Amino acid sequence: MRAAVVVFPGSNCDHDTYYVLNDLLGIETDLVWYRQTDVDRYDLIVLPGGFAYGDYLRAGAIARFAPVVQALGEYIAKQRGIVLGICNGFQILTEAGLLPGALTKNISQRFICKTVQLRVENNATPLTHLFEYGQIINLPIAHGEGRYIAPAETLERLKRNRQILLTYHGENPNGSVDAIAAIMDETGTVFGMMPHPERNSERLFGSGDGLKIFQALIRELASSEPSNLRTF
Amino acid sequence: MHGLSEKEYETILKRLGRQPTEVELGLFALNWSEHCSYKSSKRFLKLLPTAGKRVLQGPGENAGVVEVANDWCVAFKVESHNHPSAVEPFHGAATGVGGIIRDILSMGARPIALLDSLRFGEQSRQLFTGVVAGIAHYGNCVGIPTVGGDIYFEEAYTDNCLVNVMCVGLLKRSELKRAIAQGVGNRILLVGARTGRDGIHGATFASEDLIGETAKKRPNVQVGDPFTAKSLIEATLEVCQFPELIGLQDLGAGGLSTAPAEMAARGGVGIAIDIEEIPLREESMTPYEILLSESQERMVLCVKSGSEQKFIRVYRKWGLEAAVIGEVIAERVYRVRHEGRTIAEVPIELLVGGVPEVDSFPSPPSLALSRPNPLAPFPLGEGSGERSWPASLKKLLQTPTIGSKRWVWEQYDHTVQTNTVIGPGSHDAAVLRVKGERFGIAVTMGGNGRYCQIDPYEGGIRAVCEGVHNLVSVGAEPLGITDCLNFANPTDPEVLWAFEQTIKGMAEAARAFELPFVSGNVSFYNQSEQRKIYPTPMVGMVGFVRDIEKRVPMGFAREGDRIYLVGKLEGKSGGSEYLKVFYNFGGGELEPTDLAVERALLQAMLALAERGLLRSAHDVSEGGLLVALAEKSIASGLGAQLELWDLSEETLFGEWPSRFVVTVAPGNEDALKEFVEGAGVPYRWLGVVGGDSLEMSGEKIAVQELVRAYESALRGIIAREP
Amino acid sequence: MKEFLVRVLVEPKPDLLDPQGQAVERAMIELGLRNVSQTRVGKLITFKLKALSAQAARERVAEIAQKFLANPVIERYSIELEEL
Amino acid sequence: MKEFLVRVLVEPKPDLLDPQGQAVERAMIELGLRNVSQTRVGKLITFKLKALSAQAARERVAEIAQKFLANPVIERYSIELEEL
Ligand SMILES: Nc1ncnc2c1ncn2[C@@H]1O[C@H](COP(=O)(O)OP(=O)(O)O)[C@@H](O)[C@H]1O
Ligand SMILES: [Mg+2]
Repeated sequence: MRAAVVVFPGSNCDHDTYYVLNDLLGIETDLVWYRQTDVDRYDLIVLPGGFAYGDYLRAGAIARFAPVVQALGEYIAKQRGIVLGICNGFQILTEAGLLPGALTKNISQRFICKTVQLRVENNATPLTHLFEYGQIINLPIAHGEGRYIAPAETLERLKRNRQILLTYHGENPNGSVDAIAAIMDETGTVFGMMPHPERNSERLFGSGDGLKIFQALIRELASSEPSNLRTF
Repeated sequence: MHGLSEKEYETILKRLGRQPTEVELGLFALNWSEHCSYKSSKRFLKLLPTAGKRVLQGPGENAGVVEVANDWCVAFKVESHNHPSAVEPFHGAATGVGGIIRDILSMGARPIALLDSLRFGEQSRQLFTGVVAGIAHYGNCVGIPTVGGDIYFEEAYTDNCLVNVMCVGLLKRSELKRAIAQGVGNRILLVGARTGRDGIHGATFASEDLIGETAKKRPNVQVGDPFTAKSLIEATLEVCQFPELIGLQDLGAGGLSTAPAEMAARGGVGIAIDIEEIPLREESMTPYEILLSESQERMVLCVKSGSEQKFIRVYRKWGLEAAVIGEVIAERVYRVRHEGRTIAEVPIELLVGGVPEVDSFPSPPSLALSRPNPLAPFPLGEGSGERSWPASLKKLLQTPTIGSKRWVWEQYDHTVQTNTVIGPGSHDAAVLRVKGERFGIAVTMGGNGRYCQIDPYEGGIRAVCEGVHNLVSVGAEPLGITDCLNFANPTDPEVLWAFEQTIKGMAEAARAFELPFVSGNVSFYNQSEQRKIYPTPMVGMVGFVRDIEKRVPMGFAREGDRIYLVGKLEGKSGGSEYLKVFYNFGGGELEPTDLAVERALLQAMLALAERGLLRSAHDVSEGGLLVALAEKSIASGLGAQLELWDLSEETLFGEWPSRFVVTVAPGNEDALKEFVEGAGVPYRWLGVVGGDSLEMSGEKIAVQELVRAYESALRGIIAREP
Repeated sequence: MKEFLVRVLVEPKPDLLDPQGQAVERAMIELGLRNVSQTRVGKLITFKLKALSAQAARERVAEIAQKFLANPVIERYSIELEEL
Repeated sequence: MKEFLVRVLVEPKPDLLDPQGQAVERAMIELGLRNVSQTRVGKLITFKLKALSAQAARERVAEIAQKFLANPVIERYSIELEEL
């Protein structure tokens, strides 16, 4: 199994994510420069957190045109593997239209960094199958533009297909509609989440719920022929 | 003219033996500005101890470096951005962050943490929120966690806020770089952002009082670009691996008129640059403007001739500018050429460090001073007794200076890089792990100006001790100091006196702990027509946590743990927050610090932590004993039954040095006593951890209520919309 | 080639909540600007563009605004041209 | 009372660095919009305002723009009124 962590100018969680996959979980992982387009050799592609292109104009608005993101279209179309966007990565995926909706300025208009509680809304997915349905988990967030919004019909679809994976529990830190914190696409191979699993993957930093998310993806990939991933 | 004094101009004429050109005058104006030359402070800074067995790089480079363990070293320094922040809080603070990051980068270190110490007036909402937003904007985007600092609200800072930022970097011993140019024929590269008309004369601006004219003749506000800065960090760390890299230096205040000259001075060589090679942001900039520009996110590199392309390629890959703008020459001059013509040529020795030192004499304040008289009596009595301790405690917790700064640090990304084991909010110092190592690094920064206003010498001592206390509280051994000295106009003999006294105090304390000052910064002219700031030394410190698992928490750990005060129960409590809040009195007499006791305390506390005997520890500082206890409750949600007989306000809320509140597990009382007695330090049983409220002498207050008070402290300032 | 001063005005879609606009409106009212309503905060992107005709310029700007300057999910835009 | 549609256009001052403008310009060029220059990204604030006269409206808006909507140290603004 081989994983890629994409590096855009301005990415700043690339090394953190690489450390969890490569050093903690022992997955063969490459840091992949944003200009690279041959991504087929990877079973897992992570778009890490940070401020690609400074988040100028809108978070993800410039990065979405990067060659590597363009290449993702085909990668997803042929169900080659799993794509995970964390925080800024999530923003890039929505801007690119690879995930529905948009991530806008926090309702407070301020950046917010804290650990939040999340509720597992669907545990039958590659990202969440190590959690119980309805389980409350803890993960850090750190973003200024994490308020998820989408047209009513999109929200309907997300609910119908159970594409909403995590919601903020108790406090809704950024004002996301329906407290949405993580979603996936129809194919069940593209995932976006605002919380940072890589920041809670060691005992030093708390529950370790973050590590479970990476472990879930890896087991999923190991157990299923990457070419025909279970979809949900 | 150009902010040069008569005497300085004379010196230039004499040493140059001719009239300087306009451009040369510009060069002198910047290199000889207080900000860049330290002409008023040098002779006093010499008093600070700088040697130590762990010191790899002391003052004189862009940052200091100390060795930690297993070849790992930390580079750290603090820098002020007071005047720019007073003019434009958001960008002023943001570029302050950017500047200090590049100082750390210049040492070849990866920046791993930021801290900021801020001082505002009691009503300065816009400055406060603007500065915080600016720090968040820049720090969050460059991906360096902001893990600590402190904030005071005090009238003295109303017209002249203080924004001091400290950056800490990590490097291996072998990766250490210097800001040096050497080897005739080697190339000088300018990398990063393009050069524009930013902040021209910023350094001279920082070297005058912030009054009428100065306030008006603002340089163009410098706008920071954290995105470019992030790319600059990554690209620069990449080229730091190239053996052809000889030296590098950030462009700070002074821009191209100072940086190359400083590098040449260190290398004992000269440098010639060609103006037309410099990538510009706007055409039609004059050579004068180009040299004096303070555009951000730029660095100068000296590289082996022939290897230029290798370096340029890396910066281009990161979307940055990189151009060969000059070369190292044998003649020890800074030569500036424009289209083949030499438009400036000044001896390096004259330009760098050639400025005549200012020798005005410090003199102690006359008794006629309106400032709080150090000998004023402690006005106890009036009001005392009327208030029950829970009410007083709540009121203190609600003051912005003591209360929670959550609203601030939750806007800072303090967990990026996944090393933050102890972040902001609930501890005396932050603790970072080093991936793959057992040890950790503790960092802290702060300083109490009111103490220095009353007694700069004692205040200087306390500034250093406070840093030591903060590190020791988390179980860290102090390794080295960086400092930022914020003062008013140094041509005022009383200001200079306070400056000297503060440094003497800091030096005295540092010697007692055998701690070196490895870097720092001086910021003068912090005053307006109405007000001078308090003499305010900010002390930043780095500490060594031998085993990260043995770090000590601040909050109460378990029900039943025994609570002790280590240190004196009584003392003089001038300068305390209590006097300020309840008597609106900023004076009083300071209890002198006994450095022998401090030394012993340090040893005892470290030994206790080392043996895992401390269930929790917290130093007693602003707000005194009861506030320290309350903070331990707030941090943990656990209450305590306290047994104090003397309930005088002075005992409960007074501030004097050398005190910790610690807890130990039942059964470990004797072990504690042994170490503390052995150190010859007084100590006292305070009570037992337990319940959900603080109880004492029949009165109590719920921890929840303490939390509510504590967390509401900043509301008054923030709520003052807009 | 003619040169144009281009202004692209980007606004949150009318049917969407605009928290920033609300915050600004509250502040304006506090500052004494009564009788203010429906405040929206958007972006103003200005630049110079060389093109053969206003027509051509407008088309090319529309294309870039469509796919880049505005996010159709949440924003709408308008274009203003001024020949220099 | 008349009602006006007010537009306040806020831009970074010409001499100051506009990193956002730079990044946006680079992206536009990469996306094929050649011949573009001097890109600046600013704010667009729109709202409805009731006032006795256009004159009065303009004055009050100017005051609020001055002290709140724009930061005179780094930004300049212009006001557009349209009677409804
Ligand atoms: N108060 C101080 N204590 C110790 N060292 C200091 C102090 N002030 C300045 N220095 C040292 O003097 C040198 C010049 O400082 P500074 O001009 O702030 O550097 P830079 O231009 O890189 O910001 C640095 O090596 C700095 O560490
Ligand atoms: Mg420097």
